[in-house]
Amino acid sequence: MPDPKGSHPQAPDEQPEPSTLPDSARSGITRRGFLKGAGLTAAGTALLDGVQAFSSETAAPATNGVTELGPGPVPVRLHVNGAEHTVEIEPRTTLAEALRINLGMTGTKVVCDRGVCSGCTVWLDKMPVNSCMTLAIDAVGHHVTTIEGLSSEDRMHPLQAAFVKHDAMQCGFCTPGMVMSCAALLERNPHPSEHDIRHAVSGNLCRCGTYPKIFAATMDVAGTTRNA
Amino acid sequence: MNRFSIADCSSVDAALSQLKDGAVVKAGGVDLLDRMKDGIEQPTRLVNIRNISGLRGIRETEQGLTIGPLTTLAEISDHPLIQSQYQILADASGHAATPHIRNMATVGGNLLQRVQCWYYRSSDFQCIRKGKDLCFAFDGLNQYHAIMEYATCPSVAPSSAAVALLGLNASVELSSAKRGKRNLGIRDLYVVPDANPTKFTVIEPDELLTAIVIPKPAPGTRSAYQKYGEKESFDWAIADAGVVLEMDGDVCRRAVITMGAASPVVRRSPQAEAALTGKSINEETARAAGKVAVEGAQPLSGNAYKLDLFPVAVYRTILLAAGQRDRDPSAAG
Amino acid sequence: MTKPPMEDALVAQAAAPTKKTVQMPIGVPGYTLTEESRDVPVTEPPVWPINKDLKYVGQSFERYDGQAKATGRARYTSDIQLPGMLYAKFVNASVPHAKIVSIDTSAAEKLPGVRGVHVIQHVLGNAVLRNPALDPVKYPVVRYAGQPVAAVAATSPAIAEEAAALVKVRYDASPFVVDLDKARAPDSPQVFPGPADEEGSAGGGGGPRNVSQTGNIHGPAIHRRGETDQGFKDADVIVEGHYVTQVQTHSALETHGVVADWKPELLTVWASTQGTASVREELAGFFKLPLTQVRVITEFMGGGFGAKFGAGNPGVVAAALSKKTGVPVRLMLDREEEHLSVGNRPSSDQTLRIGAKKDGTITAIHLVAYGTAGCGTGAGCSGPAANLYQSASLHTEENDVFINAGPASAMRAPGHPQGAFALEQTMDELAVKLGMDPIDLRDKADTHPVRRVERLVVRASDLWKSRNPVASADQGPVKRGVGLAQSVWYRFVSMNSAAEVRIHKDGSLEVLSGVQDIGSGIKTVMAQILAEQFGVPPSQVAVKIGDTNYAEGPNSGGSVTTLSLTPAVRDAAWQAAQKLLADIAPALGSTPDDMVLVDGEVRSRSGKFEPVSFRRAAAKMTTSQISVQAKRISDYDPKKYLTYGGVDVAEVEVDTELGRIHVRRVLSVHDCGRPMNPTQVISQINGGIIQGISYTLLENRLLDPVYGLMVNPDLEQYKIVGSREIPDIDVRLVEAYIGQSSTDASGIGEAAGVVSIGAAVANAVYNATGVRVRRTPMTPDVVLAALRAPAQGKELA
Amino acid sequence: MSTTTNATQPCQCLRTKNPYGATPENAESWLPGIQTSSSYWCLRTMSPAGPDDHYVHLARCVPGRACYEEREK
Repeated sequence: MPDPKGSHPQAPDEQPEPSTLPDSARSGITRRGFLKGAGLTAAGTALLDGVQAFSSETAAPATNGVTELGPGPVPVRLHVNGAEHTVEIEPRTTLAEALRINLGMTGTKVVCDRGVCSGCTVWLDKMPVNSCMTLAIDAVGHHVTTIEGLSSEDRMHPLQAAFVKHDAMQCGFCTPGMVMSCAALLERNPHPSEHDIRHAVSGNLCRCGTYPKIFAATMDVAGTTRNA
Repeated sequence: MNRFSIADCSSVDAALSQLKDGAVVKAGGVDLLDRMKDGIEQPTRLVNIRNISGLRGIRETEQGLTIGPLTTLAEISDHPLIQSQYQILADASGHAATPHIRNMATVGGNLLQRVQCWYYRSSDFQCIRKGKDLCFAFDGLNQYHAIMEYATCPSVAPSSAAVALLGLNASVELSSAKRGKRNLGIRDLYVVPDANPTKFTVIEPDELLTAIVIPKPAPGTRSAYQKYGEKESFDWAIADAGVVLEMDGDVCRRAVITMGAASPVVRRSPQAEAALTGKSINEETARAAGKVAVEGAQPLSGNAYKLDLFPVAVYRTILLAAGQRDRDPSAAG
Repeated sequence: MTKPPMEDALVAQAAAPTKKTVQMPIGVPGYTLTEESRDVPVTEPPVWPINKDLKYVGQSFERYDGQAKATGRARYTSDIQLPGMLYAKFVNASVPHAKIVSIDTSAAEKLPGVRGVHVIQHVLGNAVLRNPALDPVKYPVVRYAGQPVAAVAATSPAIAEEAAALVKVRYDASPFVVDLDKARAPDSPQVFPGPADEEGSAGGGGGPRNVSQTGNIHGPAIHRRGETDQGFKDADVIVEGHYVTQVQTHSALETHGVVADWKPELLTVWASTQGTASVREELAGFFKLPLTQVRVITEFMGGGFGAKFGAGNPGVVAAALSKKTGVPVRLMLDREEEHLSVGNRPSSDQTLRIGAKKDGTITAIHLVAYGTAGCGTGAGCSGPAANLYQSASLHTEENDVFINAGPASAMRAPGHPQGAFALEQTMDELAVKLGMDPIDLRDKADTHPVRRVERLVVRASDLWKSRNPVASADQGPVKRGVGLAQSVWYRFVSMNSAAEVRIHKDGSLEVLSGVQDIGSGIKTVMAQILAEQFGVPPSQVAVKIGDTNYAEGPNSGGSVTTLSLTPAVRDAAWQAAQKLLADIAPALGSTPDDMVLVDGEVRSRSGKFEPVSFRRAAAKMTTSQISVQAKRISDYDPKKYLTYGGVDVAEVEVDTELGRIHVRRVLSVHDCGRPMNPTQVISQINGGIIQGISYTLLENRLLDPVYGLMVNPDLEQYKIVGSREIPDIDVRLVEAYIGQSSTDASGIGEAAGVVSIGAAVANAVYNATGVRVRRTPMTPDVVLAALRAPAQGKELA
Repeated sequence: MSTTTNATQPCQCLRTKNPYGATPENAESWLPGIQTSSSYWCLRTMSPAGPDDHYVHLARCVPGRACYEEREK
């Protein structure tokens, strides 16, 4: 949960300095990067590592079992792509907003903002969820994986490579959400059928019509043939 | 979304202590955030129960199943026991909303979600369910609205879990700090808009949904749920049906037929049930039951087509439950 | 330094342009390939052979920015964050028709975090109001719910949203109309009041036609070709039908919007646009700035489909707010605004009559069409009727009907999906009446040489062969059917298409243009062209586009981009290569005409020097950079090959109990001239098919009839197909050479299935059920109503 | 092709999707688009209503309209 003791005492409107971040995150982050929203790379962490169900990093709640937050900004620790980040956010901030605005990780797209297009798909632990309908504070204590965390600086996730190989994109705006949805499917089912893939992305909207190639790319990684 | 403070609770007692002064419970938050983003609800204080571990999980008991209200739809639909013995619930949970929403949305939230009527969901329309005196659907666009039991408001019951749980004769446990616990059947959880349009459920402001209890099905029970939309990829139901059949060999000893998108509150169809009771299940009897399921229905200006759809949804789901037909590939969800 | 001989030659040519005669491949390889001669400027590069003889062009190279898109690194306008940037939000009209009495922004301005407010004021200038009752007018008349009236800029999106809600607008409401039929009635409320205009004169050509206005109707715009009266007299069979299509919204995933950074010396705008040049031109025009003082950047954009041209209200309001506040301002529309205020595909209500002789010769086509583009124009839909079967006599009347709804904007093949839905179903019906095979009928009626080949491909396909010519042949409630329809689009060329090619001394290559990649993949194609010219892999070419600092690129609409820009790119590359060879020839002891660039090497034809790698050759340049800019020249033979198109076949399953249609398979046979990158072309055609199916089966902008507000301005109740509705799509590209430019490419965005798939699906539904569905979207209520209608009989389909 | 070229210059504030394009027949001139299926807007108002509050269209934004502005030659 959000850290009520405020171990990262930034002023509410101040961006966290790189020094407040763990070493593993530093290489990918500069203050300029934050401000320009340049996007954070995975900072060399392997994001397909084992992901725990619930992190023990949750702050201890107050003794009566209630932790009071907000309505003003509160410091919150988010575990994103293998690195810890502290952000100052209001409780109403969605995970998508925290990622995109506070952390400058703009790979996650917001399209419908109502949980019906899955453009904003990220993983909470390894489960794909809509970050537009998740409050950032509800991501505390979980491992958040974003599209930026799926690849490292020099190596794409096999599915990302397959998306490129099969031209499974046009304008590219739905692509991060599609990749996160299909990659999550492969995590829990390494050999999906096309039927499985269609169902796994049945909440993801693409307006350019890249679906056939998304199916093909995912099937390619799954190592199964179209009619399997 | 408006600004709000949040009381993050780690236990039921903690949550109950916070249910005061207009505070609103947030579990998965999907429907609540939706309403807040649409500006039709602006609570200034949320009680976050999402992290109360005791409210999550599926437990088999002597009497049947107890499901924590924070159990997600995905967890329910993936559960082996539910898949084998409570197929109707696995179907309903597994075909609600989108795959990602099913990972986030809780079964409690699904039961308690508000209607999807586009007038209700728009802050531009101050309708009878928001305490005003107009319903816009009667003279407006109503193709997705109710065909029965809608004198005051023709919005339809949105919860597919409710269609399944009503079929399974489930009950819910409500807890209050002051008044303790009470148990209600699924049908009694909901307030019919004719009785009170602004109250969607009987849950009082100081109450929390703390358990869902499902009795063990009688031996020989088979069940299924199917939902039809305009789309196959995620869509709200334009017609749906839940079917529970207690079979005695080939003969149906008892049938429960439930429907969601026909009326403002989830309903059983006594006519359809009667049509099956004591009969063997085949296409003819299933179609006969489907036909009577819309008896007495009165469509609005834009939804007469539902009179055709519901009988089909009902007969096909009966056959699906009876194992005489595959799941319809064009069913939604 | 003495000038190298080639440069002399180029200078001489520029002074006195001359033509050369070249032989070009013409027709479809494997079917009709031949050669024709063309007189072309002598500066044009050598004629390319057909694709199979090229190394890079015509091959499916990986999308240039595929990795950036797959990894989330691609930065779109909505991702731009600048230091101190404010977030702006529109205040939109909540009523469909009104005069604004007052706008009170004081409460919004007081909200902490709010830095600027902009109210959209009426611009009167020299104008005299047509309706004096509106005088004095401080604010524009509200003509649709959702029309922007003001905007606020604040330090966070949440504050901007709160502030927008605090702006109080008082309206003097006017009667309104949101229904096409009601708007046509004489007593309807008027969307644009004032005196009616003079009667229109028939016929086209020679100037803006004087189309009349009566009430809410702008029209008819009449177009005639030959004598339809005689044509119908000559006909053995006449079929007539009434067709209705709905309003569709573009629903691009990235909404409209900009980030504007107004500095005294330069206005920089990141825009989600299909035309960097159009945004610059409009901002400069609106703010009366020289073009040099406006820079527009579109590195990535999340879809447009025709709606994203010009600065629009988001552009000018964000720029005004940035000017006012002194800091950058981001103004991205929300999903609701995207549905309401930035365009849509107009509806149509068409009565179409076709006459034909027994042998299938079409004698006459008569179309009367009404449609609404909201409070704008553009609902015409006669394109297919006028251009698919050109030997028939023709009479079309098109009428725009104003209603109080957001204005239309161009949407993927404007007018054509609507028109083809009626025309190609009527042709199908005609085939039934004549007892002809639908392909035989079109072979008789359609003379287009490439569609003729496309029909051969269809005829030979398993899908078409699987079609049962007897309609409604299947027993049981789920019936299968197969149907086809044809499409047409036009060869528009944007002459404002230029590119610069740079060769650097380190051997690296760069191509630059202001053009934007809207997802069609022009970046990749540009790299392929340089690769073909210089003999290096496309991955070694740097492509820099989407910035008005570069040579002006075409606005990407109407399928103009590839066919307009690629010749400029090729010409620039060719000329740069000639400059390079001329520059390094002395160092290699050779002459330019002895030298060739191939397989990453510079070689001597006569063996004057050993092959040298491109990199080492470039190192011999006498300057650090060679740069050539070229612009599009006119088509080589602009009188020829004005249209192109395709044939689409759909296989459907109709669940006759539920009224649900599922499209199982699609065969899509299309012409885009020389396919530059077949994989990317196929992606676009997949997209056209899928968007067309979505339009045909689901999408519908729904306006409440009593209050005039859209009830489904989201992506939940505004229904777009998803993964489970996607058919198996088999795309066959028909390589068609027409000898028009140095690349001989055509476009594909519009012709790509979106025009014809609706009618193909409808014809397949007829083949399945024996019933015609003449209305979109074909939702269960519509399909069931058609199935319940008095029996139409089971005929040969 | 059902495009129409124009003899009289429309107002310089009239805009449509492709005012900067050209057809093969008329390569260098201002292209009004396919008139009946083109949506028009006014540069001054960024809307389909001109400054005089009447709709903008190739057939309307012609000399004689009060807000007409001649295109610079």
